[in-house]
Amino acid sequence: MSVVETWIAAFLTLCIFSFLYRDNPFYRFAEHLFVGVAAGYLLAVQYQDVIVPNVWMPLVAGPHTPRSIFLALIPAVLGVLMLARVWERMAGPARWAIAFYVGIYSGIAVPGYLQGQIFAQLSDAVKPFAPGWGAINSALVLLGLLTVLAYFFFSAPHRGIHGAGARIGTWFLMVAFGASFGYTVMARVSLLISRVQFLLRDWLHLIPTT
Amino acid sequence: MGAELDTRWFDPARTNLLVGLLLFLTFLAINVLRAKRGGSIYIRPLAGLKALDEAIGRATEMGRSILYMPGLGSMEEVGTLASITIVSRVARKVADLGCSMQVPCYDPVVMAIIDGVVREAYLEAGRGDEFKPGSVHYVSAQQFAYVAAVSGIMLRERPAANVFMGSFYAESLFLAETGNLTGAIQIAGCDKVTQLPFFVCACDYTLMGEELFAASAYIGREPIQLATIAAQDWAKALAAAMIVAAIALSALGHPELGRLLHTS
Amino acid sequence: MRSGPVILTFLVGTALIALFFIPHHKAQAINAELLVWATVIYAFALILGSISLWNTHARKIRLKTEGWPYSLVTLFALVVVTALGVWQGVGEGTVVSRIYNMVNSPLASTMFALLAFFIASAAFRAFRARNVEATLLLVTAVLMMIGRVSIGEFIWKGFPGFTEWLLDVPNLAAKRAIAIGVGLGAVSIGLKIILGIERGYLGRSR
Amino acid sequence: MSWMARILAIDRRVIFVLVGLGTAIPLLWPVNLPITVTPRVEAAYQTIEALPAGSTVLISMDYEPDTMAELQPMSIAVLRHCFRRNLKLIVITLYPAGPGLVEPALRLAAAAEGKERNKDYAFLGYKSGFQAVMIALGESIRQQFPVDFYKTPLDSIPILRGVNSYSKIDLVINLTASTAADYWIQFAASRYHKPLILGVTAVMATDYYPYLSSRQILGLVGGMKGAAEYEKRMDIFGDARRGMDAQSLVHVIIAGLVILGNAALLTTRKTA
Repeated sequence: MSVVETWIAAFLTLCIFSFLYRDNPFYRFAEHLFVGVAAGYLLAVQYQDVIVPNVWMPLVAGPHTPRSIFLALIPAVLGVLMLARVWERMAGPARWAIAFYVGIYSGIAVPGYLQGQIFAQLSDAVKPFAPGWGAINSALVLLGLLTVLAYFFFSAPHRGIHGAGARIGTWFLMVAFGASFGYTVMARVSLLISRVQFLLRDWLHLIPTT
Repeated sequence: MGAELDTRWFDPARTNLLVGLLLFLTFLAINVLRAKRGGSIYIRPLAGLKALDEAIGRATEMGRSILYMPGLGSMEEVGTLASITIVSRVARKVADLGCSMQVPCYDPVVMAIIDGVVREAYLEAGRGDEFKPGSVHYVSAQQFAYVAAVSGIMLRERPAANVFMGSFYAESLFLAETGNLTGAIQIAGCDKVTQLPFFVCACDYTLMGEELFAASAYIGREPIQLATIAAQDWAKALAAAMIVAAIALSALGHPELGRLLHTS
Repeated sequence: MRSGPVILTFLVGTALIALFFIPHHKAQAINAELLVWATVIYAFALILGSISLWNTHARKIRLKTEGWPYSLVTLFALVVVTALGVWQGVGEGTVVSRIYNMVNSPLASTMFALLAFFIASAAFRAFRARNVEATLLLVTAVLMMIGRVSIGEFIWKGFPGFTEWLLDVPNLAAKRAIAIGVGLGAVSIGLKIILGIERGYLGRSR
Repeated sequence: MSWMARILAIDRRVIFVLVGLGTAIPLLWPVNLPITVTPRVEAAYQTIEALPAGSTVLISMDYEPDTMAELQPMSIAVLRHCFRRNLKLIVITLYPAGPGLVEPALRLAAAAEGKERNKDYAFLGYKSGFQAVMIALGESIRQQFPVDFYKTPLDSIPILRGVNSYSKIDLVINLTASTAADYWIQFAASRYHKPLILGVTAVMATDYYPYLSSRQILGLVGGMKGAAEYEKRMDIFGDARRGMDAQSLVHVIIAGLVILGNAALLTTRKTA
């Protein structure tokens, strides 16, 4: 990065760090600039990567065949219906575009989660117990799995055996959350280290490059 | 060399998934019929949703608004679909009490959907004119630009309650910790396991994983919706039983059941 | 008027579920085409979203609500970056990609870095041994934190191994159970929407 | 308010200052906390150490700025080790934003070990296609990379003369934060039977332990801690060891705060 770019990046970095003290004009400026540039960037990306190849080319500029025009027209019409929501009375027709969109992603989700979440975890969970001492760990994993499932049971109150199982389940949950929390600290601190290195080395040249 | 064009009308490797789907549909059908015939369906209380009711009431008394964040998932994330079903019930409660709700959105399609949902809720509650256009608004489809803007809203507009419902990622801690600073009551529901520890630590109530999906049925209390939760429980019991059976059988030298669950 | 869209959701949803099970190349071609259509709708929705963003900030400026000058920054950036991006593109070497690397990258990575501070303040406030569950949470988190840095290894040789055990046994068990539950919840909500049991997304809470 | 109660109600900005100092101080004035080299990192080190001088190594650095903190110091340490062993390096990246990181890392490592571009290493730059590139390298490197990152044709680069596919490569090293690792295992190791070393982020490392025990990979460097161990093994003091000092300090600060908070809670509960 050139010197000017480094100074701009350093200024914006400090604007965000100032949020730790409290909400202030520098943070507010950086926030509003961030939202504006991000919105413009994403809009331009969608225009270049989606609108031009899938709407502009087949319908206007590019080579047309009746089939390509028809295939490009349907999504374009649904898209325009979505866009028409700008005017309140067009909220009704826009429901067709919403229904199509929700239908697509519900239809993807049902088999997708069935395979990727349910069956993938089940086929992992049914692996035979590890030999020797490992069997204790396998038993603990099974116990944890069953008790956490018991905790998530909706149609039975947490009472009696089911209640005891659910209680053990919460202990497994808490240990799992504690482990996951502690495990994440290093990744977050790494990000802070690289920002502080950017300020101390690239901007202020206080740390030698290795 | 042209790749071999697949002309099969069914992928046999996915038979087990089809069986699973049909089983679930059967559980769903049985329970929905049970509900239609007036069978009462018990569902254990969810503390987070009781707190949500109270939070809406308190916000109304204090004349302050509710901040509802539908998550940073696009429609590919089912947590987002769950959040939409939840906000449709929350909006109705908010409209009934004449409270105000702001919904900053990450995904533009979700914004269009929720805008329609909230507008409709106010109409149904007979307060069509009280709906503030722009209360459901797009902020940014970039993760941390969204976080920067919503943190600003939390600190400057001081909503009485922050409601996080949907798929959240690394930003969950940023939003929940900033919200905690403002003293607002915070209720979260998230399906992303890695983010649950942060919501549990920084929010007053947290709906964990599957509880996010059950929430919309809870708030609405419609019998048919509760029936779908019962269907989920039946499937869960079946899954637990199959795991135990498969492990026991494979220990006795018959790993077939386990292999049935294998997916390509 | 309302039942039309619900039927469309049913047809499209069922089609997508069926296409999951049909490897036939013509079927997969339809599948791919439908997904392209969804991305086109998203693109138009993003334009709608950007108009919503414009209105939010234009309203602040018009009504001179507190902090309206900042909204000028957002609208200016939005117009400039959109115009440049549409005109010149956003790839490597374009003006927009330089702006993005100079503005959004440092802002995003610094926002991300703030999490290191928030994880500390959240830990200090939330990790209080009020009951058995809270104690388990904080003890595990502290052991995991210490075990993953060189100091932990210095205190006890077996610390890294123990932290891996925490991930391989209790964490795995709970994660797996939650994943199964989420999977069931997802399938349930997907089917409810496709079958028309759940119509909240069309603005009908009943 | 008793001393203990004041701790419980501490302003979070005091905690922020502590975390900020805990990060900045070790970066400016290294504390050089003790680091023990774990077997997985030692295995990676020995694999490179065992290569005879002049062997050719293919290094694919598939990561982007967001995981730079963990992987950039690791790359520099591994590159310096290869240079110190007088190995011939062919470096590529499968990520569009890769060159922006790989190129400076190569320049730093080469300068530190007195090595020259084209004589000791060649940087072929970025090529899209992910798995397709990995497979194609089995047939012909030139077909995938007709020219190097600096637009010089491969044939005029000394160390690439006679090297046109995996057959001439003695070791593959993949430094990545993504699923590229899985594909390198599948293609380089399983299909073309090339020895493979992995360098990944801390979050991913545990997922690849099984591949090490099954010898599909010969060494595994995980996260900033792994990179710090590699630096210690190389006897150099890079960003990883500075970073690990900061990590240790901040982790101890957070753990200490939690313990302090609970100590305060216990005493106030007793007196209350």
